Amino acid sequence: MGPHPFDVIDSRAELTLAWIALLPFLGALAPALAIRLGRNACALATGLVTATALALLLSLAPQVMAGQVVTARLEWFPGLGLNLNFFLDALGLMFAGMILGIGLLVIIYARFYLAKADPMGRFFAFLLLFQGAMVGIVLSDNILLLLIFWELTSLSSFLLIGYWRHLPEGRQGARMALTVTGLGGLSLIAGLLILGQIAGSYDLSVILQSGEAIQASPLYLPALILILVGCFAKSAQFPFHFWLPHAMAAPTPVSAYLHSATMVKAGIFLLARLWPALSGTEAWFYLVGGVGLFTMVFAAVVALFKDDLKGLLAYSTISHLGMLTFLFGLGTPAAAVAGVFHIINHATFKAALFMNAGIVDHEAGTRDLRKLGGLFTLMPIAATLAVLSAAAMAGVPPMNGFISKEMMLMEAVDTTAFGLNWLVPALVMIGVLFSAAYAFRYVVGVYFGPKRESYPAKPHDAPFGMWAPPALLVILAVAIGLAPALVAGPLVNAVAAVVTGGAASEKHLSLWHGFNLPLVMSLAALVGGGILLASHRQLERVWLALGLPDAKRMFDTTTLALARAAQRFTEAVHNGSLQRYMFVILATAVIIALAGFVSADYVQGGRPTLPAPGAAVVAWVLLVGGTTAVVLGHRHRYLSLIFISVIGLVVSLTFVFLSAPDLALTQISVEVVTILLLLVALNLMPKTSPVESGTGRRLRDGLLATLGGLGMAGATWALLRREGPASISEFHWNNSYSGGGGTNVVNVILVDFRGFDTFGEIIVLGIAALTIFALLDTAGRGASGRRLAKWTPDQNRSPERHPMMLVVATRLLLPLALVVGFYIFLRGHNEPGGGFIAGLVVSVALLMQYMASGYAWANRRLPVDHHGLIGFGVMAAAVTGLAAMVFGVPFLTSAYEYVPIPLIGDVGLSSALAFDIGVACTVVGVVMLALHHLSSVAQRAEKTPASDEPMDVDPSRPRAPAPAGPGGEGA
Amino acid sequence: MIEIAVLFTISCVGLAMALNLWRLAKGPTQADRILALDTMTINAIALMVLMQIQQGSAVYFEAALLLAMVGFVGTVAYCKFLLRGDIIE
Amino acid sequence: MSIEFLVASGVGVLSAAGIYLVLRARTFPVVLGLAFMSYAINVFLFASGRVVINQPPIWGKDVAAYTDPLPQALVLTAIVIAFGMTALVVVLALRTYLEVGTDHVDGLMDGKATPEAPPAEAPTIDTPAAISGASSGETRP
Amino acid sequence: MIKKLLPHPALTVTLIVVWMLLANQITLGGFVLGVIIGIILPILTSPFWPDRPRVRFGPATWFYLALVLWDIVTASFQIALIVLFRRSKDLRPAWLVVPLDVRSPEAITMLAGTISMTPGTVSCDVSACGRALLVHALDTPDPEAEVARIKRRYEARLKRIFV
Amino acid sequence: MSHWVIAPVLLPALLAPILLLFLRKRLMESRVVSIAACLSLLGLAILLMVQADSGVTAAYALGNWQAPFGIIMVLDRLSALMLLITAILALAVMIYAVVTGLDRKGWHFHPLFQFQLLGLNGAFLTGDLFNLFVFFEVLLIASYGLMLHGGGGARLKAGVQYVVINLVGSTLFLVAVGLLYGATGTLNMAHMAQRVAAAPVGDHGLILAGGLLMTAVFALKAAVFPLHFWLPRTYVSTSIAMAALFAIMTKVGAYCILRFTTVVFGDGAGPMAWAQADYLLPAALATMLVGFIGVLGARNLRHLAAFSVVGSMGTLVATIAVFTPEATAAALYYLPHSTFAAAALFLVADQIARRRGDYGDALSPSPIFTQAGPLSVLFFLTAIAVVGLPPLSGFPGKLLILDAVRSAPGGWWIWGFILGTTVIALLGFARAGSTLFWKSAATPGVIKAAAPVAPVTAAMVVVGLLSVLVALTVAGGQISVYLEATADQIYTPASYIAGVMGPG
Amino acid sequence: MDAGPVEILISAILVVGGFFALVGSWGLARMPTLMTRLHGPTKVTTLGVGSCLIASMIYFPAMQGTFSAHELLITLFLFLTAPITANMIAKAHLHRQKRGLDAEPMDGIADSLPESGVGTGWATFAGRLTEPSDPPR
Ligand code: NA
Ligand code: NA
Repeated sequence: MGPHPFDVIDSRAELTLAWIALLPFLGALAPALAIRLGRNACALATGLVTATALALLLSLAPQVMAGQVVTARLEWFPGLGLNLNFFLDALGLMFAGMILGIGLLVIIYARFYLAKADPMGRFFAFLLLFQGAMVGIVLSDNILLLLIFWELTSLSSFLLIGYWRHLPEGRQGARMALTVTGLGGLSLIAGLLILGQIAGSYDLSVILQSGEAIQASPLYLPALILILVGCFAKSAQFPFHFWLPHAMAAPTPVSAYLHSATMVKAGIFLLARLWPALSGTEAWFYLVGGVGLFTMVFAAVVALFKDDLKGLLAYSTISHLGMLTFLFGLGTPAAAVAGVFHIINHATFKAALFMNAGIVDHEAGTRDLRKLGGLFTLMPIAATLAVLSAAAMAGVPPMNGFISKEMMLMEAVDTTAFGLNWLVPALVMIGVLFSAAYAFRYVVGVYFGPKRESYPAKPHDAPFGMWAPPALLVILAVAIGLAPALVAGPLVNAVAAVVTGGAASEKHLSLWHGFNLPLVMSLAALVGGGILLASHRQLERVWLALGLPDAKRMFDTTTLALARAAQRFTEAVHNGSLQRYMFVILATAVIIALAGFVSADYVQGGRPTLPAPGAAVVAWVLLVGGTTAVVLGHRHRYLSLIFISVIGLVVSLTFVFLSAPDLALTQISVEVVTILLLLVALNLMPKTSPVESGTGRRLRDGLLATLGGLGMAGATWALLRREGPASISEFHWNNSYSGGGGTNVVNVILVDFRGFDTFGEIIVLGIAALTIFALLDTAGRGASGRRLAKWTPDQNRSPERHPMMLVVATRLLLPLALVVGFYIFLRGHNEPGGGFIAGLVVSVALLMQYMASGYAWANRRLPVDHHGLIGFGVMAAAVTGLAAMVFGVPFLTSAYEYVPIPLIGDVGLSSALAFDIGVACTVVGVVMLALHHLSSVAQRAEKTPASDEPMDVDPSRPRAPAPAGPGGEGA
Repeated sequence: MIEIAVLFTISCVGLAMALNLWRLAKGPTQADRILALDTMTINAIALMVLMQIQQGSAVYFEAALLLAMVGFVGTVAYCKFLLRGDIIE
Repeated sequence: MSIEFLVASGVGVLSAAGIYLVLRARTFPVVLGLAFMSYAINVFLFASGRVVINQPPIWGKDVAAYTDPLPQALVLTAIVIAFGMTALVVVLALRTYLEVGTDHVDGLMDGKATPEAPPAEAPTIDTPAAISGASSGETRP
Repeated sequence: MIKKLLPHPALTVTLIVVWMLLANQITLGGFVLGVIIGIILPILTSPFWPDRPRVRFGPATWFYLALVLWDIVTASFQIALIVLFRRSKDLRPAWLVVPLDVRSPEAITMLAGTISMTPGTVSCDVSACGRALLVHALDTPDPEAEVARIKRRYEARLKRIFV
Repeated sequence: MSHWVIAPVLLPALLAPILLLFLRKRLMESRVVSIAACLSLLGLAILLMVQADSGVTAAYALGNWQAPFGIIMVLDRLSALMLLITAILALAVMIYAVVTGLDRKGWHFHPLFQFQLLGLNGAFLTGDLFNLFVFFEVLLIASYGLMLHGGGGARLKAGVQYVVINLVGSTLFLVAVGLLYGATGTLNMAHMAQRVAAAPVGDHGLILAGGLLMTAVFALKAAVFPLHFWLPRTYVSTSIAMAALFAIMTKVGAYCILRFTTVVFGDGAGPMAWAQADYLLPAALATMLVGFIGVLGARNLRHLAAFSVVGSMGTLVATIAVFTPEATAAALYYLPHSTFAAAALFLVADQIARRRGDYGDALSPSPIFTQAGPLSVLFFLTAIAVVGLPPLSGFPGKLLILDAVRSAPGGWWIWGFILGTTVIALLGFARAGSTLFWKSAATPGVIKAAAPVAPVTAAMVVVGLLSVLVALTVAGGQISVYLEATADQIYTPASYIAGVMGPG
Repeated sequence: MDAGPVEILISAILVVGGFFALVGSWGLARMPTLMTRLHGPTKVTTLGVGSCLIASMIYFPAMQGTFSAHELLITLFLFLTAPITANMIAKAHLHRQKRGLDAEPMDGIADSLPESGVGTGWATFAGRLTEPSDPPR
């Protein structure tokens, strides 16, 4: 037998199984759609879905009961080992049957329970989603798949608990349930993944066969603990139990379904499912058995003091889940059988009791025991059902609860823990005592005693639809009690065989086991329970005096504290301070780079140094001096700009000195345009910066700056002192003329070898211009517009806008500068120069006009659409590149030819030239657009009409009376 | 001989630039600073030309030419800022 | 003193100034800091091709030695991009100043008040809470 | 037609010369390109230079330029001497007001430029009506004489160039 | 050489100027062209994906200059995958922007959007480190424009921070490039790998400093702690639809970390191999924590979404930082998932905020708003996806990661952090959802000043994104096969190097 | 080392140029007021640079055999712009002194600046002429 011990029986069974798993999910749409046809149709559709699934399940029952396993497999994530593998064995059959069967009853019940105002379609859709998830859990043969369904039950139960959105208890309960079960789910994920790792497969069928390997693994204990946390959280075991009572804010059908019969049993199911692989160790015994036992006793005690019917039932459920956990924790096959049997029993009587509580709530208008009592005569049917199901819960013979309790006691008395043979039986005794007591309290408190004068509502028996489902369950409980071997025997035995991996021998279930210690204990519990109930009032006083911590408040306090802490932490860390962010980022960069440097070997290179001439030292002094001046005087912004120019100058000189003429040209021309931009912006901004950083911060920043500066200096030094491997630029040098048609290798690299960079670079410029435009175009509106309207110059100004001598000079300079620009453009391919610099030179030439003669005057004479220029530039570059593709060579492949033109001679025409035109156009467009819009913002601030005259003083001009000097204050 | 002359001149210009820096830092008026910067730019042009003579290579003229042009524009802009605030109006 | 030392220390000084200035609280010095970083990085990138004197990257049949042209091309691209970015950031700083009325990098008035910082109150765990936080341009008319 | 094609003939010539200087070599091709530039650029830039003054290119012009060049050289020596050897407190700086007879902005600019480049004087401002020039003299014992010298030596000659 | 490789860059490069030149003032035409462009990019991405699935690394030599001398665009499974993710997201966001009229809120939305795509696609395709810088700048500057689109004080303030931080990032990028070029003499990543492998030991210090700094820059884009600071305020302050588009921006960083490290600092790098992992893993774990704590402490939906992006980046980068094929395959599954989930979350948040009028997206109860029901479903599904719960792709995504990293060094840490932060995220989302939808149902009053919104189409975009997640889940097996092949290709850098540099 | 006449010429021009450049900046550094400082750079420095350019213009054809005329252009440019620069700086200075900003009383701008004597103030303080002082020609 391969890794999968279960053979596929037949394809029809496989298909049926797949349909069972799928149907509730697909069916979830049915109520959502059918609600348009009315509430009955909605319920009917839902019921039909569930009934169909149940029928399909039952059709497979005979095979399964015969010991066969039905499987269905579909690959999903084969690489991960997450596949849609389903299998149906007796355990699955029992649970699936319970889920679908009780589901059907709950649907019927809910049809009558839900009020007209409640959106029923949503309710049933959620319910079916839940049902599907639950069925998925019990049918999964893949633990990853199981995890998916597991989490889905948490999610769908979240929706169901919070179904009544207007109730704060519902919201809180839902969130609490989701949090706790979600937490457990994640723990389970970890545990199951580890389990899969140990077993080498995520398929349950494989895992179940690897029990020995699993228990021998060092990872067994962590896996076990993680899995148990998942199971305990889901099955409301201490200390994760507290969510369950608060989940009772859900509509009662949900409580009956999820919180007694099905979802809370998922943890128990998994304990049972993994029993063969995990149980039998000491850790298992103490962890599972211990937690189960404690939960059972503790919850039973609490249940007695709950006045809310559903609260009482919730703690009772916790207690019974504890009992189940305890049974599986004992690790003996007999205990496992008892556990399996009690699962069925508990489902029958507890679901019935929840429905009963719902009926009481529905009809009497309250679930508070202190306001109830004496309803027996008013609601005889409900009372009868309650008496019977409570009897089962208390373990009164001949109800089914009695039998499973006997079996449990039988196992308990044989159990020794911590070397003490009385400890477990004694604790169990307390548990059953209180179980009996709260069961009695439920019945007596609601139905017996004196009739009250008034109830919140006028109680009478519920409609048939509401009492029939619990009645059916009660009948089942009675039938099992009377003829356990007949009604439940085969199923229990089959399931037990699966759970114990065949270790459990066929066990004959019977009501009467003879007169023995467990029977004595059981009877004593019933009597004691009666006594406890009788002395309830006194006990309650003691209980209240104990003042046990309120789990809800603890949870709320914790989550609120967590959320507050999260908020405080987040806002303390992300305080919005760029200075902090920048410091952290820069410090990280410096540290990371240094860490990289010191963590690998470094050998100082042997490249000889070049002696520095005096002029270089002077330049260095200028650089350091200028930099120091800016750093020290950065608060005075205008001065800083002047000093920045010194640095730009030195950098340009450096490039000249170090044989980089193109860089020098670019640096020089970019510098001035940048300064112009900064000056235009500075006009509208504060001229000084206030002192804001304390000495500490300045010291800190200075330290980082020093460290970063040293790092950069060190890196530069290290690079300059080594030869390094041959650069790829050798190729560029050798092929510049022959392959790129130019002798200025830098330019050929720019427009040819790495023309794509340049293409991207002009796009960056273009986008910058677009963004600048978008920013400035709206500057006249809103807060900014108001601020501009109120703006007054913050410095004294001369009234003269356009000095005559300047205007005259720039008129002469314009054509000269344009010639220079054209020249620089043309020679770029062979000598220093090129499109970018040419574009800047032309821009500067034009800007001179703008500065001298005024923005409006100059702009009228240069009606160029800057957007168009940018768009054209980018397009021209792109089209040049594309042209190559027409000839089947890659984008941007260049071509050049020396074309003889009459009179002019051989002219080198290169496609790179066309590309460079694109570059130049973009540059001009960008610079002009940016300054154009910046200056128009300034004009808006000035609020004076633009001057029509290019110069203020012009003695040759026929003078017309003109308005007073703009915005100026005459001397 | 030319080498020595060039070296001498470079030293003179370098010294001149250092003096410019001194004036730039000292001020006291803004106009002084602009003037110092402008002078420094012109000295830088001289330095570039001298470097070319020293290196015997004529590829740096455009840099000098451009520096002359933008130096002027920059100085005008700085002055205009003092005069009007708005340099392009 | 070697040229290498001058270049390396120059890069260091420029970088340090850049780092110090971008850590200031007003947009204008931050822009200056970015400019310094740009200078530093341009020289540094250029230096990654080593430094040579009087060997311009102009190809000629008889020219054997040259300055590494590739870093120069990279620096050119970097200068151009930095230019576009500087223009943008200057305009953005101005525009923000006009809109917000302060040129503090965090948009703080006088470096003190926190017009945008959320009020210090508990998060909403089923307790009513004030509306806080920024709102997008579209949702507010 | 000619005027349209050659709005600024002097400029055209200048541009051709500048182009040739830039191109660094005298070739026919370069010259043709220079001519093309010299024709196209003035047309393109003519909107930026309206009301162009008429300039007479004659011996007077050339003489004036030579004179100025000579003055610049001598001025530089004068200033150098002052800078090097005159104590600050012995300086006799003065403000001069030069009343102007020339009217065209170009001529005034030319005059002001000349004044700035020549011994001991820097032109600082014009009057709002453009009829007087404010000049600063570094060291002058007799401001009146200095003004007269300026008017005689430069303005008178300029008046003949700008007609 | 197939020209298709360059098409994802060229198409937006041509359309953007056309939109700018001819359609600047024509909204309808712009929209048609833009959406058509997004559709074409989607088609192209699929075509390239099919092409890449042959397993051959295709190189496109721009300007016909062969590697390493010219710039090379490289198409392999990984880059094709990134192109596809970008195209899908772009289409969704573009449609959303059009139906909500976001493109009318300011200038140049459509050209900027195309430029943004150009930058993204270029970054995913290029095989050259400096060209990557250029494309980074393109995508960043376009993102500045888009981030600021629509204006407003808060956006501008946040914009200043975003721009300044990224400018510093760009500077650091160049420092790293300079170090690497200076030490290896090349810019082509494949060639650099060869040079690094052959580098003398004495060069290692510089190479590693450059390599780590480079990675730090990528980590800055990927919003890895402590370099993530720029993200929350940026995403909170921009228009929500743009925040949705920016879900891909962080992935660029993650992609670059993966690409750069595996090619240049892979096994061939000798003692320097995988040095990145030592720093990335703890940083990524901290990122997860900071991100999801932010989710829990969020005051409004956008904070929630922004911090969930940070958290998911932590998850993603932690997985990448394991640097094994299995883990990378898992990361590559989680990558599109987290991208689309985050985008969907932002878009849902937008629709909720619009309908809540003055209440905006604050996580405080408001009176019930229109379409709260359908929106609650969308929110619930999106939350499930982001938190990583079944049945959407986040769950298998996390399972894949947990399964893949377990045997790696530090794997248990990743386990702990992923599981732990999932709880935190779960708490945060449960809180948010119940406040927005359940509590609002119980709050009296009426909403004032609700912004107009196209209900059906806008919601359909979210539905579309969720369908992609469903498809990721349903077809997870087949997708995983592609991703495993992708991871194998990534961890066979020899194939990349041979594809770029030619055989031998 | 024998030096030909051309070399001597070049060297001499260079030395003169260096001298002027230094003196110009020295003047800038030592003169007492801005107006007096303005003279050095405007004339002397410009001439110093001009000398270097001329030296270069002789050097390249004579020593390197390459013709270079750019120097002439640069010189032209400098001579064209220097007076304008001086004018603008002077105007800025006048303006600021008259307004009492970074006051330097030795220049006498605040109190003893002469009137233009033609009926209008200086342009820096008066701006555009508001009224015609004589009928248009
Ligand atoms: Na060039
Ligand atoms: Na090419």
